[in-house]
Amino acid sequence: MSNLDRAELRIIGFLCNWCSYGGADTAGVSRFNQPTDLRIIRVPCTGRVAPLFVVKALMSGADGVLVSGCHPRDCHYSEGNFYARRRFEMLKRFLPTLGIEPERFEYIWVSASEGGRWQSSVVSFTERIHGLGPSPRVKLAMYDERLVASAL
Amino acid sequence: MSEIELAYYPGCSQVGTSVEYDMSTRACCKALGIRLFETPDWTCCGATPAHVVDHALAAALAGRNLAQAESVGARQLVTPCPSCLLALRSARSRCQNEAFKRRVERLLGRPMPMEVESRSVLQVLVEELGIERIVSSATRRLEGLAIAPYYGCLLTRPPGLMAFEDPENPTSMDRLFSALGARVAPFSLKTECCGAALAVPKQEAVLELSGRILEEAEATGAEVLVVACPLCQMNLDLRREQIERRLLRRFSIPVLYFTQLLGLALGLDAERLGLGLHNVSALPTLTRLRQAWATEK
Amino acid sequence: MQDFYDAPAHRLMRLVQLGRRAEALASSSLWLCAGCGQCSARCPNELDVAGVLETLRQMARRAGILPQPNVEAFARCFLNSVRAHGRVFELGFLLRYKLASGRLFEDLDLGPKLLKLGKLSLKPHSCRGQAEVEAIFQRFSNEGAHERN
Amino acid sequence: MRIGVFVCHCGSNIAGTVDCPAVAAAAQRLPDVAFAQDTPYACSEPGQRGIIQAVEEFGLDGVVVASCSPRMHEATFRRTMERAGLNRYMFEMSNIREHVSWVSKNKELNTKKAIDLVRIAVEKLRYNRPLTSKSFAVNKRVLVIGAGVAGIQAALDCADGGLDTVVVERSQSLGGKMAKLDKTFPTIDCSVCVLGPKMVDLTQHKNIKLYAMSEIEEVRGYVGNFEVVIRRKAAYVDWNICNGCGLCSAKCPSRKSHDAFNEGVGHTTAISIPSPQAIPKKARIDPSTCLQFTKGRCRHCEKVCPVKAINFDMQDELFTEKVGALIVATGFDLLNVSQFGEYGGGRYPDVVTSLQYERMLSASGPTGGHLKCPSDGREPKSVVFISCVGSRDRSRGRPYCSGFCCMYTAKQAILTKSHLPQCETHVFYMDIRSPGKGYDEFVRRAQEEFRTNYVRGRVSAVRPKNGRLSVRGVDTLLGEQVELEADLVVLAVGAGASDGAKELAEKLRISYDAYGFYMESHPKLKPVETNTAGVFLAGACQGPKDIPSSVSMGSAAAGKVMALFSKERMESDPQVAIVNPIRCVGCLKCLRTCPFGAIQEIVGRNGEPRAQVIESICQGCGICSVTCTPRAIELLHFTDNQLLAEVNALCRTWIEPSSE
Repeated sequence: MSNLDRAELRIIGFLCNWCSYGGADTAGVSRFNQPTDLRIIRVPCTGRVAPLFVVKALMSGADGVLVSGCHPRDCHYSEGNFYARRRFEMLKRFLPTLGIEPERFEYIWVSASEGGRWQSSVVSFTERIHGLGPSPRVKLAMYDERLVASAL
Repeated sequence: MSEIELAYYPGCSQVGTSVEYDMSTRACCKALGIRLFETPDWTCCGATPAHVVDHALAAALAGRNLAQAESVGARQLVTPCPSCLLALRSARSRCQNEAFKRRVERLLGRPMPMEVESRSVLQVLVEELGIERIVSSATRRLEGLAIAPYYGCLLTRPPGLMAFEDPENPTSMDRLFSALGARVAPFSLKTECCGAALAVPKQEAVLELSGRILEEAEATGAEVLVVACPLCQMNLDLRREQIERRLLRRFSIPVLYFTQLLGLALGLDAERLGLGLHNVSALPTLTRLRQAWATEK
Repeated sequence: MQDFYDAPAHRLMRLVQLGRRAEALASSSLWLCAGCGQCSARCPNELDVAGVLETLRQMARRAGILPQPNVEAFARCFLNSVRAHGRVFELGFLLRYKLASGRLFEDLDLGPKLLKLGKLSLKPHSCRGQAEVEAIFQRFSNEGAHERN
Repeated sequence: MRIGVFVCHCGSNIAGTVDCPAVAAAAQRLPDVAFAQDTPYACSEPGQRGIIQAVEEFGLDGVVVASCSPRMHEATFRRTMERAGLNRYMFEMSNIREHVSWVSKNKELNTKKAIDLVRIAVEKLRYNRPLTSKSFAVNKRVLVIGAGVAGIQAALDCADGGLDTVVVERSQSLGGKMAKLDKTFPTIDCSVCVLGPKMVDLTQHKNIKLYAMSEIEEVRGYVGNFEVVIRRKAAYVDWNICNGCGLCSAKCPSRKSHDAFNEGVGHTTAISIPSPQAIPKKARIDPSTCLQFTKGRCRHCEKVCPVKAINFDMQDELFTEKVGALIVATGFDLLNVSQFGEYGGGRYPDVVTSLQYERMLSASGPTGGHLKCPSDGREPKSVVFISCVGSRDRSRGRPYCSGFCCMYTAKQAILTKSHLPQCETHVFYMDIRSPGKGYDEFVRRAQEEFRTNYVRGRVSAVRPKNGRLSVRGVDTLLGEQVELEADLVVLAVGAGASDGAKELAEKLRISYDAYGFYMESHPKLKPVETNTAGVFLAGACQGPKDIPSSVSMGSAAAGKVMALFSKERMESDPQVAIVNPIRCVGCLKCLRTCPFGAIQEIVGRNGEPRAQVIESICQGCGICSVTCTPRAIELLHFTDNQLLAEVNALCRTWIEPSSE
């Protein structure tokens, strides 16, 4: 991992408490080395992640947003990740309208046992964002946040 | 029913020591409505010796033939020889690595065709046509003929590369010939090695391994050993007397290519199938079959 | 084939793990592997044993370590024949191999049989692709020359 | 607000790769932070005392601890908060160990990351509000799924503890895998003699209700108040009447049924009782082979049944049980043997699985305990055991050790010798795994006293040869290939999750690993809990286990249930959704999306429809909150404002330096 010789980028992760947050813990317990760019925010379920949060992050200067939850059919709340999947698919199509490259956003499924999978997901997503480079500086005033919120 | 068209790569053996494999393959395909057009100006695939020297050299020698097939618009290449098949498939698979591919292309002097898929004749017959259709084209039954199907090492291995059948227990020939009326002996050395190309430099090893296969085949009561590989056929048939001298015993079982036996069921002439071209003649065994067909009529 | 090996496959894997290069490359087992791939298919650790042996064989050849010179000679004669004719000329390369290996009297029984069956052609198959094959070999030896410089 | 921040070193676990004093110093400058300090071990008694003292001394009303994962110690620190007289939801945790110090060695970047994580915790905490739990009544009944030895133990312990216990078993008889074993290691006790009395106790216990031949159809509700729908499959025999006399089976003309109890060694009749020791000892009809079902004529059993228990029109029945907790003890299954073509698994009759071999050794088995080759009934002169068949095998996607195979293989070798002293026994092994009381001594006995030839190496192929089997392999200690002749080959097939384990997990909303084994809540400290409150694990459903471990885990799960039920009422998690009735427009999208039915429709002040959350049912997922267009539903403790505060905290630090 070559994070020594390059500037960190700004990546936010929304992880569900039951599977992916545990998966990231498992990766830690197993000492699976990862790039340091990612900052994790804990949520109960990917179904709690409003597309607004993702847009807000990307428009406020984040270079990438990664959402991770339980595998389909394995949601702690039965079907939260199904709702999430539908919302995020829509969101991906909507991002270009806001002038945001859709590649800056990704959602994945990682279970609490999959430390290795979490590591490789972090590595590849971080690589992807470094490939895209820092996001173009957005003039926040250009957007009316409430307008965006209501569109979502 | 539309004809199946495939580029055909015979491989060097098929114009030399195993000419009957080539003859019977062409005859069967024709009878089954598969049009084979020969890859123009094909050359040696590099075989095992190229792999002794260098992987990129091997891939370039094999890749040239893929490129030749592609130049006439082929997407599918079929070869009777498992050794050639391995060379062709592993060339393409190794070229998934970009650096390796660039080196191969430098040697080859042209782009490596990544879209041309190669398969064995056996695989095309059972997967593309299907056993049912083959049986419906048959004009004769191989009723009662006891056969031991011998697949050899390379038709199914390495499993990830060949992607054909259960590597431990392939059954395509078993299924094909039992559907055609033959009695398939429970032959347990289906995928053991015959010694392959070591026959020349390390003869004694090959004689031991091939001898074991003959022993087992005869022990199962099979009348014919059916093979799909020119190297296997040569070791088991042409080296028969050498094996007998080494193991101090005699074997009588003839070794036929599966296409020869299939050809008989399709009603093709023994001559077109090269049935007289073996060291250990299969004719006595086949005479019995022929008599059975005669009495039927 | 393991009956003929001087070192079993698992010992060779261990030598590779320990980096004991000279011992691994000197093993004649490398040259007696027929490449059937059973070891790779069986290995519970998913080692491509046959692939490792193949690579070791190439390394040994480059280093000039040839404990089974006949196997190497066989490969060399075979490829020379391919280089000269585009396809392998069976009779020609076997004769050359016999001269190279000195095993003049082996397999003498096979020739007459093949001739009788009309399977051994006395002259090479001509093939227009030969020039291209020759070019591949040429570029390959140039590559080697660059490496040496 | 006055916030205190505590940055834990966790010895060198965190401090080794994070500059903890620098993190504390940076925290000191964050808004509302009145106190910040680094501490060697925040979770230790002095560490917690330090937090309480700081709360008192500096008048703190919120605390952030930057240490390990909240999945590890959030509960610990919430208790500390209460001891300090604060509401336990006025607390946030930054995970700077699992997510920072353990996944990168770059101290500079780690420190920067840790500061960011503390920053977002502080920003979130500024929006936290004290929350109080409500309490609800607990239904003190427990349901045990699976009646193998782990489930039996769990059920008996719960029932002895006075709990009303429901046991659901998928197969016709209790006992699971242990009931199929002939003897057990390392004592060579008769397996069913040990287990049988427990099985009897279970059926006769006044607190236990048993559903055999039944499966879980649906699970609703939550800890303390589950509702479980059970499907009892039609046996076509009225078990209230059947007396287990076995006349039906003796007269049944269809003798081609798969004998599940005997692992397919031999066949059984279409109407059958699995074994003489079966409990409950009741007959059932296999409709796939019964002539009455397949051909429409027979009814022999109906004629001979002395108590008229046969009922061809029987249907599956559904039952609902209300319980407060569940114990999952669904065990394991052997991997499918036919995938091991190199050993001829499923292809050659004299190649058998270890469990089939147990049945062949057992006096109650199909051969009456006489060791015979299935192919022709001859006595074997040589038996070869192959261990690690599908265990520790990455090429089969099974890298794990099944744990008990080394031991039962040694046991089977010993039993073979006691059945047939002249029979040769050989074991091919990779390593011998025998950690356990008396275990390694037992393996030694197999080798020395019972003269079993242990060969260290793998087998490459098993094939028929001259009417026997030839086993070719390598002896890695000799460095030679070996070829042995055998009459029987016994494959120590690895353990996989029980059939249907994943589907059941999805019904229970518990996690499973890549192989279908259920995930415990914490590998060290919560081995029988799951991530779903009120659902506990026992036995090999969590991973391969031998009998003593399964029994211990059964008792442990029962203990957990009893501790849970020791209170009359349970506290609910206050992290629930609430509806702001002023914003709610009554579209009721939330009602349709809630997976738990926790939202009901009420009538607003002017007769208009409004949504309302039933707090005791809400599980706090927050799906409704995102669904709500007018943003009238908030999930407490994870409100939009709290989550956006975290996002903003991160983005602000990124934007501000460059905008100067």
